[in-house]
Amino acid sequence: MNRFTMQRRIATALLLALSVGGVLILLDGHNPFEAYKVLFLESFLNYWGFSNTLVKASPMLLAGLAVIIPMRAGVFNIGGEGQIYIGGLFGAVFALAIPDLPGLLGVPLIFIAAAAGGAFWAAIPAYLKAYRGTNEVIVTLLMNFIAIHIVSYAVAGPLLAEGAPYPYSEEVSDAYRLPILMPQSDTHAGFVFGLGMTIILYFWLRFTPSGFQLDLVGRNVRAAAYAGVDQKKTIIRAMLIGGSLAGMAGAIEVIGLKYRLFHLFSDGYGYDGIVVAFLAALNPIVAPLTALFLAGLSAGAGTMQRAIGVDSSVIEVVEGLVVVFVAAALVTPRTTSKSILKLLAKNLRLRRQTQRQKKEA
Amino acid sequence: MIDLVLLGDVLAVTARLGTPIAFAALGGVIAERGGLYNIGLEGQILAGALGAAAGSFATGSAVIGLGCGINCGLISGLLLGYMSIRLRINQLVGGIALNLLLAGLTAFLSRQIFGAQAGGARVNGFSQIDFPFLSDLPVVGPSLFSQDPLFYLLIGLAIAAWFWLMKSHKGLDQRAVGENPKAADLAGVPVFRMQYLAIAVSGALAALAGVHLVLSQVYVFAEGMSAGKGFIALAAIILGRWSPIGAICAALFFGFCDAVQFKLQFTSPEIPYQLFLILPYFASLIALVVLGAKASAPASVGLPYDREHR
Amino acid sequence: MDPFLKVTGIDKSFGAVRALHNVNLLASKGECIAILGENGAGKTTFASVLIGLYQPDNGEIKLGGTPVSVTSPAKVIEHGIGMIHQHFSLVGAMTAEENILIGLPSTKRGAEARARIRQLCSDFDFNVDFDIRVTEMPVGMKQRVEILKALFRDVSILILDEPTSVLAPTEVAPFLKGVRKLVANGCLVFFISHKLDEIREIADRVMVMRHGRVEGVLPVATTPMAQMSALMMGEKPTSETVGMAKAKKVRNDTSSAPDALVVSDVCLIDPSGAEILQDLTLTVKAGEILGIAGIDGNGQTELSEVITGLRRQTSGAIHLNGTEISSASIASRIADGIGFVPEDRHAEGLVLSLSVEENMAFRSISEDRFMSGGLISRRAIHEIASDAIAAFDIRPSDPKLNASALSGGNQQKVVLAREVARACNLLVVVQPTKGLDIGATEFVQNQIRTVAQSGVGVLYISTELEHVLDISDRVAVMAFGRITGVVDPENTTLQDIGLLMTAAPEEVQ
Amino acid sequence: ERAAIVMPGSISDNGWNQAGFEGLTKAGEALGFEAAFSESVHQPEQIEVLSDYARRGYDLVIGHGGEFQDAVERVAARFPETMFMVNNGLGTKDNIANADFYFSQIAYLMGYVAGSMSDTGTIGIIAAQQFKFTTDTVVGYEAGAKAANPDVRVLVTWTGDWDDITKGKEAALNQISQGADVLWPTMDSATLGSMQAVQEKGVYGIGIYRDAINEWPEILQSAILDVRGNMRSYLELAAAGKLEGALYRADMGNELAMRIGSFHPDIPVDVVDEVNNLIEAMKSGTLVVNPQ
Ligand SMILES: Nc1ncnc2c1ncn2[C@@H]1O[C@H](COP(=O)(O)OP(=O)(O)OP(=O)(O)O)[C@@H](O)[C@H]1O
Ligand SMILES: Nc1ncnc2c1ncn2[C@@H]1O[C@H](COP(=O)(O)OP(=O)(O)OP(=O)(O)O)[C@@H](O)[C@H]1O
Ligand SMILES: [Mg+2]
Ligand SMILES: [Mg+2]
Repeated sequence: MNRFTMQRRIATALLLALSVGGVLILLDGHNPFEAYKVLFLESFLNYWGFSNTLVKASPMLLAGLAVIIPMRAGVFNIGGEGQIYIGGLFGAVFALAIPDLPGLLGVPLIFIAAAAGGAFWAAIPAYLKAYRGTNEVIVTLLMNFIAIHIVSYAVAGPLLAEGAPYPYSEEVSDAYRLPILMPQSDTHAGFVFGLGMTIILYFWLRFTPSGFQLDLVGRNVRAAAYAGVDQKKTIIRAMLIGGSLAGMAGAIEVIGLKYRLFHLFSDGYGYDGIVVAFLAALNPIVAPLTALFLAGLSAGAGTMQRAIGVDSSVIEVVEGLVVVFVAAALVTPRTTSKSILKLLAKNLRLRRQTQRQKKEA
Repeated sequence: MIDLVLLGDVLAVTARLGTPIAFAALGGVIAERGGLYNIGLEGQILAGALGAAAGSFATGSAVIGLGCGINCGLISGLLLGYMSIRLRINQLVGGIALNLLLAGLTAFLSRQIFGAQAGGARVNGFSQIDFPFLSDLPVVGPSLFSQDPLFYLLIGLAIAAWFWLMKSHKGLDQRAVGENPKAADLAGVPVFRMQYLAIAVSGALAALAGVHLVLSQVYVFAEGMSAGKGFIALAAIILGRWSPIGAICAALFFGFCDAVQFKLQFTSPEIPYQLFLILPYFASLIALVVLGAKASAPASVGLPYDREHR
Repeated sequence: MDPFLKVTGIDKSFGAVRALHNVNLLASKGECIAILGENGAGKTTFASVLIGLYQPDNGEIKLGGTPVSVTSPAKVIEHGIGMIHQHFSLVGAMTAEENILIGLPSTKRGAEARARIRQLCSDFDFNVDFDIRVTEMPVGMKQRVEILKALFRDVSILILDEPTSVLAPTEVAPFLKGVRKLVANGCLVFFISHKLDEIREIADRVMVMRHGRVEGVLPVATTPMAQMSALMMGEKPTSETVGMAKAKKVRNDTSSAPDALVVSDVCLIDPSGAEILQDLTLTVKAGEILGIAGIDGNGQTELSEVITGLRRQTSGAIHLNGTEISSASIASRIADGIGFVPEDRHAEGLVLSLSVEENMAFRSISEDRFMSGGLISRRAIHEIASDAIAAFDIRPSDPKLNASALSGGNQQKVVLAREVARACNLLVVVQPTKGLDIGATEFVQNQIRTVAQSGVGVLYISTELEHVLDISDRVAVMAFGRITGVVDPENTTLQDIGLLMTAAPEEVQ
Repeated sequence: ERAAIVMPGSISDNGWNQAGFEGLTKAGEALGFEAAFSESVHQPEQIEVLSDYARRGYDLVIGHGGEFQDAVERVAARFPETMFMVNNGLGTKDNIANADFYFSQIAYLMGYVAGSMSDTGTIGIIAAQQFKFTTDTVVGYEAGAKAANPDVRVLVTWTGDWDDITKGKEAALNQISQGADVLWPTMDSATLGSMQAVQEKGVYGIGIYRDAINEWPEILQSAILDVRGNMRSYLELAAAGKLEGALYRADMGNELAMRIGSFHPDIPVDVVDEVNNLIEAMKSGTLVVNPQ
């Protein structure tokens, strides 16, 4: 599959998605062109839009990596969402409990605490999977719900800020807040951190024996065993890494964006991570791109409502369509369009033949 | 005696809360046994719910609502099938995107059909069927013999699905497709047709969950009314070890825990309520560990089949 | 008279690889056509087109004079075409019976069907366990199920893709007899094999393929073997290659060499309580090739796994060069220089979704030759793999290609190339020549001999008795998890070995 | 003048969000505002959405719910020219106004009605999540019920979900099976489910946000938290340029924003009179309900 056809295919797919969505926007009483102008301009091409995209892309990227690494070891981590929550909780508790360290010391420690939280939450399904053969999909999924309720309890109970109108914790101290990269916006350093992680993980998978062997386990367990790789340890290692990544995404939401621990502070980023991971074909180095795509789509879609007034339900449809069609464009080896073209050509030839025969007759 | 009444009550609630999850889980089992993930259950529940509400709203007939709901599920299933089978989109991405799409589409359509007062438009639904004498039995009476027709449909479908998968010839073919599509293909099983059939039926079953919500439980459509049941159903599939009966038991177990957690909230108001909300998830987890659900998924589930790839 | 099957102008490409190039063939009922060709010549691809698995880019297939559309196996099966696949197409989670019944019309799946399956089984003298799932079966039994599956469907065209590659010698003869009976009853049989003697025994005509083209379709009876080989290999005069190989065969005198491998009193009891290995004792000297002969499923596979660490013995000890490794991990045994060619290349020998070069390296990625500066050197992997590809004549020769795209024989060569290069103390090979063409088989045997001559002990496990006798310095015969005898291959008869192979457990001391 | 409202849930939830949406659009029409809204805005997007409206030049940006308090404070600091408002928030700044309800006060009245009308001596309240608005409501409800009947038992259920209708229904059925015969569901969409249970089981309900007896004849009385009216009152100020960074708290004295609905015909006259007396006492300050 060469690059040109791939680009063309993505473009075709986007066009298709947008025209189907356009009809709905039209039904909703708005001008689709105007709406789409906003969608693109305000996700990547304008300062504020791009900043919004980056803010969203950062947890999505880390959550994506948190799916990719375990998946490369054959473990399906649906638990990114729960790991984000527990990571955020651990990070916030640390930040609130020890509020007066210098930032250069405190922030890394908060990250470590959050990573430990996420890893702890991932260790349970990992252990069950490795040593008891329990299906990790269901364990991680169930643990997401549990984690959300735990944070809900924590911020409504022991961590509740003095006089808060809604369940949230006290603010973390100024020293712990991630630096803002784009002035006047909320673009914190989270995405850059994610990029760093991406590069480290990419090189780890590709250029170190332990990374390479992790990948082996995911591709063929028996062959990995034959190569002397301990499947159990690998599973645990992969999940711990995945959990840490998701946990750090939680910390970034707390000390980068909200400065407090909130009830429901992650908006399904753990699940977005699944889309990010698979759109990137489980290649870490591609994940920043797919995370940016998904985040941009979501940021741009939001502005369609604010700038034009498109109904949010229509926006969801457009988002779903774009994801479907882009996913299709990325994987389909033989496009439907190609076979349709073939059919058309055949028909044309046939018709010309029959016409010629008629003329001759 | 009081405890028996309480138990009977809990069981009745179990059946009500568990039925939609069970429908969706059954749908998931059918799809996964044919080698396809159906992560779109959540969206398909909504599609079924909207179809049922719209059908019943327009005609005043619950049966027509049922038909409309099932059809919406069939269509959404085929859509997912086209994405997974033909386009070979990653089935998880496709399913998640379908959920997004259907959440939006059902909200949009419901605002068009019912107007802004979406939640308000009540529709006709099914009323419960009381079996004479049987429904008066203590404990099991209200839960087994005093339910709405869809509950009995669920039981019937579960048995039918079990028979189809485990006893019928075509069911063997379908399981073969889920395990090793190439082997099935080479043995003459029409793999793609089988998969389209499985995913369409799966969508219809998930839609029945939505139909149950609307026509047997609350008689209105509300945006996002699936409220995560499709995801719980995914867990029930695994807990039920990919067996139709097992999945339904798992779903009902989940409903049971939910029913119990409501009861427990009253007896111990001093305990944080989140602890009770966690209970169904926690209990399922424990059940999974205790039962040692080692059974693994159909070997080829989630892998798009490409004939010429080897 | 129109021929029964007429194939014209079939082309098939996979990306840049032209697997079939203008293939034409006429065949009639009651005929057995062998297909001969090097690894990667396109034999399996041709069969896959006939069966409807691959869509040809061009060409036409006529059956009884009418063109048939071979767009899916289901449609082809309706025309009465069946196939036994080179790589099993079985559902692991199902039993033999279920596997045989998949896809059949309901009318053919009743109780009589079950009786017929068992009848067929005894007709062919096949030992098949109907109670276990396919995953639990030894390879040979899987092969028998695969065969039964095709035979059970009354077919008018039957394609056999290397059906005997893991059958025990005792099973081959009845199987060939059964196939001949089918031919006599009017069935058209395609017989893909690398074994010239089998071809000679069973085929009427042989279709020789090379690089995707048909080089000729010749009557078997009047064509000398050398001519077939010559066609198959192109210019290369094969008799010379074969002769060279034979000439090379020198016995190693290893009587004074140190012991490379000592297996003493090893028992293996599986979870169900069955004794798979019973007090098994053997010694391989450095530089010696010890052959293990035996009928498939008598514990050979498990023996190889115990030695290489994939399984842990219940009791007994294993020493490598005098050091006990009985409970060493697989990784440490790999580091100790034990090379291992496992029986099933798809299940464990290869990672099909990785490239050929990565497959050449994955078993010992942290070895110095693949690393530089503490990191994996992709360049080193590429170079080492390219060299091995050239040495083993692996085709297509692109090291970046996925292993799954290679033909079966070429995949086997990848595994061999890797393990032969790795083994510096002991090489354990199981069915090493499975699916290799004649040239490649000779080449591999030579490689193994070279390894042995460099002082490595070799344990050569195979069900192909002739190969075992041909290559080994000593031959141990296994039956029921024990060594029933150790013989000198020069001075022993096939009958003797046959007796040892079937020795009842109580007869063994 | 341009005003925008940012809501945490769907505008068709029959509850808090729908009330906010309608409040702004209706008032906007009447007062000549250009009104914009964003629905279903979740935690991580709050800052983005609020600042986007401010940047687009909206004069008044409303965060609809206490969960917006923090985000509004962040954004308001960045846009000193824009006026912000939090519905149900806490605390004010120069350009942050706060519109709040005296929840426990009206809840007290509801509790009083419920307590008086219960035959079984058991009443219930169903809420989604614990935080200031809901806990105030529960406490006021309990106090009112005790005032009517010191022996009353008040069941409290937390469903954890504002919109899950089935859960709302199950929670209500559950309370009914525990003997409750007057129920007050205070969620959004999920309220619908609870009211169906009330209807099916033939017990009484209490309404919230609007005069719910119009939709459900089983409603004894409704706590009309008229977000519309409340917003109308402060939007009028905004239109006149008089909106300040102050707390605009609606209590029973502000009928436009907070009042009770119609009495169910079953309610005896003495209870009606007593409720009216309580209201007067609240207005005059002789009855102070806690938490304030
Ligand atoms: N490789 C493929 N990937 C996805 N879908 C396919 C593929 N091949 C065929 N299909 C489609 O799947 C459907 C069922 O195909 P199947 O092979 O099971 O039956 P068929 O009899 O060959 O179909 P048809 O009648 O269209 O020739 C058909 O619509 C077919 O076009
Ligand atoms: N599905 C496929 N994808 C890519 N390449 C393929 C595919 N099938 C076959 N090929 C290529 O086509 C050529 C012919 O392969 P084929 O399997 O037909 O060989 P063969 O004659 O059966 O060899 P062997 O004796 O080793 O089994 C090989 O080069 C192989 O790599
Ligand atoms: Mg082949
Ligand atoms: Mg071969």
